[in-house]
Amino acid sequence: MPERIMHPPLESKKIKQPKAEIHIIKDQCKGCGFCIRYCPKKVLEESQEINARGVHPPKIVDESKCIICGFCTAVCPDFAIFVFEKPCKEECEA
Amino acid sequence: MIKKGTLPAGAHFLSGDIACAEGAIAGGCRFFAGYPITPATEIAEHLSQRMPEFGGIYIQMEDEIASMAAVIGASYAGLKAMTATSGPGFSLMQENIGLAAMTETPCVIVDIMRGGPSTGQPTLPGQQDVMQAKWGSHGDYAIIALSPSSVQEMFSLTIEAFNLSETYRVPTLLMGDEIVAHMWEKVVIPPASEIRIVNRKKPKVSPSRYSPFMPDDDLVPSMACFGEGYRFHATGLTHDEHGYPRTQSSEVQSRLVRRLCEKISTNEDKIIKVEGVMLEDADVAVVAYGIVARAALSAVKKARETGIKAGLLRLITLWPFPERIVAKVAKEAKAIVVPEMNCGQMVREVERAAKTTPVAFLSKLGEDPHTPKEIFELIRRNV
Amino acid sequence: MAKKKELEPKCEEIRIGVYVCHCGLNIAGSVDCEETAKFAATLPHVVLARDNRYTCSDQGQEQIKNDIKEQKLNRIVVASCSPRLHEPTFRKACEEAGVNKYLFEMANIREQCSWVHLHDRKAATEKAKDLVKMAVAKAALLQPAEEIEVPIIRKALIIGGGVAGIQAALDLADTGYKVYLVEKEPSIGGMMARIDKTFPTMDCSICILAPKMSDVGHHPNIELLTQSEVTEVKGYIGNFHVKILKKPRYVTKDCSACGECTKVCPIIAPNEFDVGLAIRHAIYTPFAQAVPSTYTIDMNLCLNKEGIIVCDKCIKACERQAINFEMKTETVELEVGTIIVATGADVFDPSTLPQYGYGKYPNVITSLEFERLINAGGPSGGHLIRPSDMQIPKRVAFIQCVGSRSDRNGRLYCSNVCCMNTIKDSLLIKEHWPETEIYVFYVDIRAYGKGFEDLYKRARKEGVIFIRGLPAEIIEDRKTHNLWLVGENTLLKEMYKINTDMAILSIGLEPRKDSEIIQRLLTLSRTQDGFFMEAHPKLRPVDAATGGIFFAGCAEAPKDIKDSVTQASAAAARAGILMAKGKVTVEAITPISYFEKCKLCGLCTKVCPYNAITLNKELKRVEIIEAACGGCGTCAAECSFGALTQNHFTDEQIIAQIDAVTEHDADKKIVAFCCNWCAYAGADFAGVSRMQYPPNVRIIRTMCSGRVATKFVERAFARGAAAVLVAGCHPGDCHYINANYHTQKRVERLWKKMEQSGLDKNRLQLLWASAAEGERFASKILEMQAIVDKVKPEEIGKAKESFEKALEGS
Amino acid sequence: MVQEIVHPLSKYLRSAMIPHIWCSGCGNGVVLNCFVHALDELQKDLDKLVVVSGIGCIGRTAGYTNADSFHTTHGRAIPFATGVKLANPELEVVVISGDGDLFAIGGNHFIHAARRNIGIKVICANNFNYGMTGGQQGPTTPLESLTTTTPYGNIEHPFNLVHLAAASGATYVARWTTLHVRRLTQSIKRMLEKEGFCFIEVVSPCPEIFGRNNKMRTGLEMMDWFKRASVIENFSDPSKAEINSERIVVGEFVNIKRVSYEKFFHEKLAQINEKTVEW
Repeated sequence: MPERIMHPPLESKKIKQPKAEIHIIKDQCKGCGFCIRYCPKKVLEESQEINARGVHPPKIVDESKCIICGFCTAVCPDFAIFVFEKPCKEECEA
Repeated sequence: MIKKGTLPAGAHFLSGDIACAEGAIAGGCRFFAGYPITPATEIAEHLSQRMPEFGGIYIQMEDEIASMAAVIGASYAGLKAMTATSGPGFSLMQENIGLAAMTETPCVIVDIMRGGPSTGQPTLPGQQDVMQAKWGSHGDYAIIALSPSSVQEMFSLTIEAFNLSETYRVPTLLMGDEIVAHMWEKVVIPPASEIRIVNRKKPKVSPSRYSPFMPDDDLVPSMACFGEGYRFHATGLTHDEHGYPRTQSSEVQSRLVRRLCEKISTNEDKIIKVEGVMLEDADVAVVAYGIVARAALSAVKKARETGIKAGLLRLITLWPFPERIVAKVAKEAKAIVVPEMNCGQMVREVERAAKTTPVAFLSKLGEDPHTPKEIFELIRRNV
Repeated sequence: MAKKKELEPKCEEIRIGVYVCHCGLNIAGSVDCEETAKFAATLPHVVLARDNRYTCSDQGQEQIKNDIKEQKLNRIVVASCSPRLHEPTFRKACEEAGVNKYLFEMANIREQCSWVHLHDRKAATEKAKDLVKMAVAKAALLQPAEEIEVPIIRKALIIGGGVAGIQAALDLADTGYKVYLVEKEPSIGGMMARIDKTFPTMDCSICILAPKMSDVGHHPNIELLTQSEVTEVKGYIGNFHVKILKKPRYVTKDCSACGECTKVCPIIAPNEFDVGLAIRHAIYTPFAQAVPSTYTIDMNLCLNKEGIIVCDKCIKACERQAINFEMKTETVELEVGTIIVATGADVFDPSTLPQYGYGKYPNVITSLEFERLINAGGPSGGHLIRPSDMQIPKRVAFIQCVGSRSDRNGRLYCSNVCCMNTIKDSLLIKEHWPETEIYVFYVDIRAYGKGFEDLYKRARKEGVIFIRGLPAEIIEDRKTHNLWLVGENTLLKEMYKINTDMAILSIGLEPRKDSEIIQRLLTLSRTQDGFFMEAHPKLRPVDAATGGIFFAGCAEAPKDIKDSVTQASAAAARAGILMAKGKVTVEAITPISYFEKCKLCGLCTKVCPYNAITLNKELKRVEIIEAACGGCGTCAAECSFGALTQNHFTDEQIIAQIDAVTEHDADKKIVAFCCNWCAYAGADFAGVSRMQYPPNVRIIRTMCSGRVATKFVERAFARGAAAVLVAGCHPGDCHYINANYHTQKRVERLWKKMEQSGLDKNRLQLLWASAAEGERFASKILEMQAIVDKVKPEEIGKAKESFEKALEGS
Repeated sequence: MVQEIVHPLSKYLRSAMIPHIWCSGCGNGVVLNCFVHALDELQKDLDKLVVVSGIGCIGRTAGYTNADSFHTTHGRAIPFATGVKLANPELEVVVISGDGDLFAIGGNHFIHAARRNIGIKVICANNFNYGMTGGQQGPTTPLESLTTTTPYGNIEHPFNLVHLAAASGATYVARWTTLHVRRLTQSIKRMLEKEGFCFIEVVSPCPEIFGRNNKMRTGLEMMDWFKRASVIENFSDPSKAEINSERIVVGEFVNIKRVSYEKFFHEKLAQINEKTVEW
């Protein structure tokens, strides 16, 4: 449709996306960086700390940006990261 | 109409290969994987017809390597499995025979010996693989090897081979030769009820507490099969009792390899079978196995007629070598005579066991096996 | 294609009959028709000249027929209105009397003479004589011709799936023709699907549209191509080859529209269908009644845009396994006989008018946003709430003509639907919330249609307050977000300052931004306001100038639903007529080749816009595909060896016209070459609008300005013409794709030449004027008159010398 | 907090053996991950699953999956699996191994298992070289690639594995890269639902060995190559499914119905029982 959109959606305040709960098993990470590179929302970045295997595991930049697509879980060769959906309150319905 | 089911009890006229195949069925074998090769082919042919009648599997693989691998797989899946071959194929199987030994896989390998080395003499008999049977695969391990000298034994020892392999979780070899394999003669099949069948011992613990390679007192671990819910791992790598690879641990390596050998040596008495004829007062003892033992027997009888105190020790179990028995015979006899269809293989073991007692060796290659006369001459010369 | 009959050239004596029409007083009012007729009688080959009141009337036509029989006439010239109007009429008459229609010629002494020189009877009459003389001169050289027939593919393409496209598609499909309906959006339905109620009957818009939409979806004769755009159109009437780019939906037909995928899709975006007042997901269907109902994935939003499936929530949610990210954009190629353009209109963007604060103040919305708010299926479930606090407003203002009827604030024209739409909207509010105060600020209320006035009256009765005079500005109260509307009530001649909770801008309609693309693809023309131009505003209102193409709905001009549907059915009927005929005749204005003169330079093959000419190296000749030929004549103009000329517009004929013009007083005259579709039509339009301009111009009609060979211009100068005008369609609007680029090249070449030979190049003018730009044409003539007045005799002489070569061969 | 919650897939893995031995950036872990994802999505009964592998890095997979598993000698995974499948057709038998193991030393077994249409499922992680032994040239090494045994560039033409599988009679053939985790998982699910011999090739990064020798030092660089070069062409002609620096043709190439060896065999058994009588 051609017309320009000037008003925010009416429900915009009501819209609640499910909240993510990202778990990183730091010492299992080998630092390949797949999860960081391919996260569609750029939720992760390389941390400064050095883990038991001598690499920089990822750290969470902004958990609220995560949309729980689960790609990090799926692409991690080391089963070192996984995401849950936070059990959410009744009103959080997108 | 094809007849099915086990052969009825009583006398049958069979060839060695067919008797072996029937023995396998009677012994509970339900999986055969092989590859055509003279002079063992008839075993495969016969089983390709008979196995399905018992719901068993016959499959011809792309080569002997695959055949041996499939046999191990089938055994882990819970079936009694066997393959049959001859020299060249036996060589190809060695790597996986090693795997079977390492993973303690119950299975039977029939090697119908022919003239070697390499392609050699496919249609003539030989006894040139007996050392390969013991040492064929790399590394230290133990197997059991039996040597039939009649069609009857091709039947009975095949059953025996399965029983042993199931008892000790070890690959067991039936070292026949071209003659016993192709020879037709009378075989008496006992009633099924009288045939002794041994099955591998099953774990008594729950899957969570099960360790696939944790030995019992007899040094043999109980064996779960795939699909029974034990979810265990097995590998050709050096592994601990859980079956997990331990490639860096010398302790695990020596513990494992020693046990693999000792589970056979410590059970020798239960395993080893020989036949002694007129040994009590024998001055000259003939030690022979396979088809040669039959010529040796008539030679011994002829010697006795001529007044020579001769006796015969027929080795039914080649491996583990009946060392103590041979030693005992050697102690009482003045001389030992060993005829073999090779350049001298088992004779080395005999010499080792005979210690001071002189051992005479008669080698025969190609053509027909030793005649009674030839062996008699040897006995006479060694009185 | 029907074989062209060989016609042996008529070598018998040429007998021309001339008829000068009075057209009541339309012509006779400022042209002495009798004198003109008398003059005509003196011209060579003219055996008979009459003047009569209405030559186009039945008597007029009968007269011609009888004369043909009795006087053995074999050429007919009628001096009356524009050939664009009545040429077909007279041609028919000639045929009926046994004279080949290509032996007929017209002199346009109404649109291009009497109407534009209303107050100079003498000059007008002189001009009329000249025009007749030109026509007679050409007529003497006319040759009979047979038109070839081209079969018509009995399939139609409809561009645009709004209510107009839907109606046209259903009509044609029900008639039994195969229809391809192409729609840009994921669903058909267009603007009507977004409106709540329709005026004046107050039907629920989607309720009456949805059944038609699903009919389209299920019709065996309709192939629906959504998310698709036309990218290429080749060919000609009856035989169009169309390429369509079909974007992938990423959801297969197995989709049951259960909506599970949408629930799990993590991406949220404003739903364009609701003008962003509601949200949608990356995988979505724009609205509940969408056709096709198959969902679609917006790849610009989807996380998997880079070809790697990052998020597979929808795939997992889809029981039917209908989601397929491997779908690719495909090009669909179609062969169709007719095309209906139903591309609709855009709405005006009021954020360009700062005084109303749209986009700045939350409670200023557009009438389109209002439709979504008041719609039960809309984002607020049919509750009119103001965005700032979601409260139901107590006082609502409608502001009319936002973007319409003002050159300063948008468009000059009236958008036609806004008045009634506002009246309808005000009544909807009253229906739900009778207490609401409603103000309508207007310029004029236009309630011209059936049942419109009643609705207007009802609104007034319901207490809607109509105030004449638009607010000068809207001021927002920062705290309450209420709005102050300030302006002058032009009826009471007093200022007003009214406080409301909400203001609704009644936005106008404007041409779609992508109109230019469609225009280029189909070689259409557009009126000044940017909507597509019909072939004739009265008599061919749904035909495009290009054969086989028709208009429906707002693409042609702003209209309401009723008019759109009416026009759609009309367009369908027009297309149906063509396809029912099954064949179309191609005007015999194709090129003829004189092989003996051809030097095989291949220039003609390069300039032909239709690739209708090919060079056959073996046979050492050019070959002409007449069915593909558009008839612009550019090839003939480009051929410098005279090996090519154009039927019915031969070099001889045009030169005869030039010579006729320049025989007397050449040094006072402007010889104008005008293309049939734009410049000549523009000149007609000037006449229709009675624009007055100097009478010294003589127009020679060619189908395309591309036909105007340099030698024509040179000859005009060589014969002492004061000035020459070459006029055609605007670049890009050429009726023959791009033929007029060659016009420009030629004129530029001539200018150079004139400069080199020290001539004033201003004496040769080039004009781009559309059929709607009569004004532009008139003022150009005025401008050139000044040049004509200034040009000195010696300059004329100089031109004669430097171009005398052009006189050879006559 | 974090450590207490266990990975949702941990029940499919032998916790005692994780973390695995594979290098950082190696694709084997991704293959294992996709495999167990597929098991999870299908809710496969682990008691009826047998995972078999041969020798090579990926050969460790058998040990990492929490099912019956066997780690055979080099190249012999398929014949071993054949024995298992025929002995107990109830079992789901999956072979997960490498390109060298399956197609060099084990090549003969592969084509024959496919020809017989034994109902085993084969996943091959193709890393273009022999990783575990230090990066020697193998049956899939691209022309001109550098390996420790092709220091001047490989002059042997590589196998096109999907073409080979299709030509040998596999009923399901697909190729994906370790970046196509969703499609790969989907493919594994399809494969596990099918009858007969199935094959999936997974183009997998080996940054430490193959990558190091070919200017792709990290897993990310190799994954970027996959992303750049991959084109999905489902059911296109597998003989044209090339793999080179510009183009990696991936997709499902074959998905046909063909009666499996074991099914055929049991049909035969029924006939035999009719034709024969007891002694």
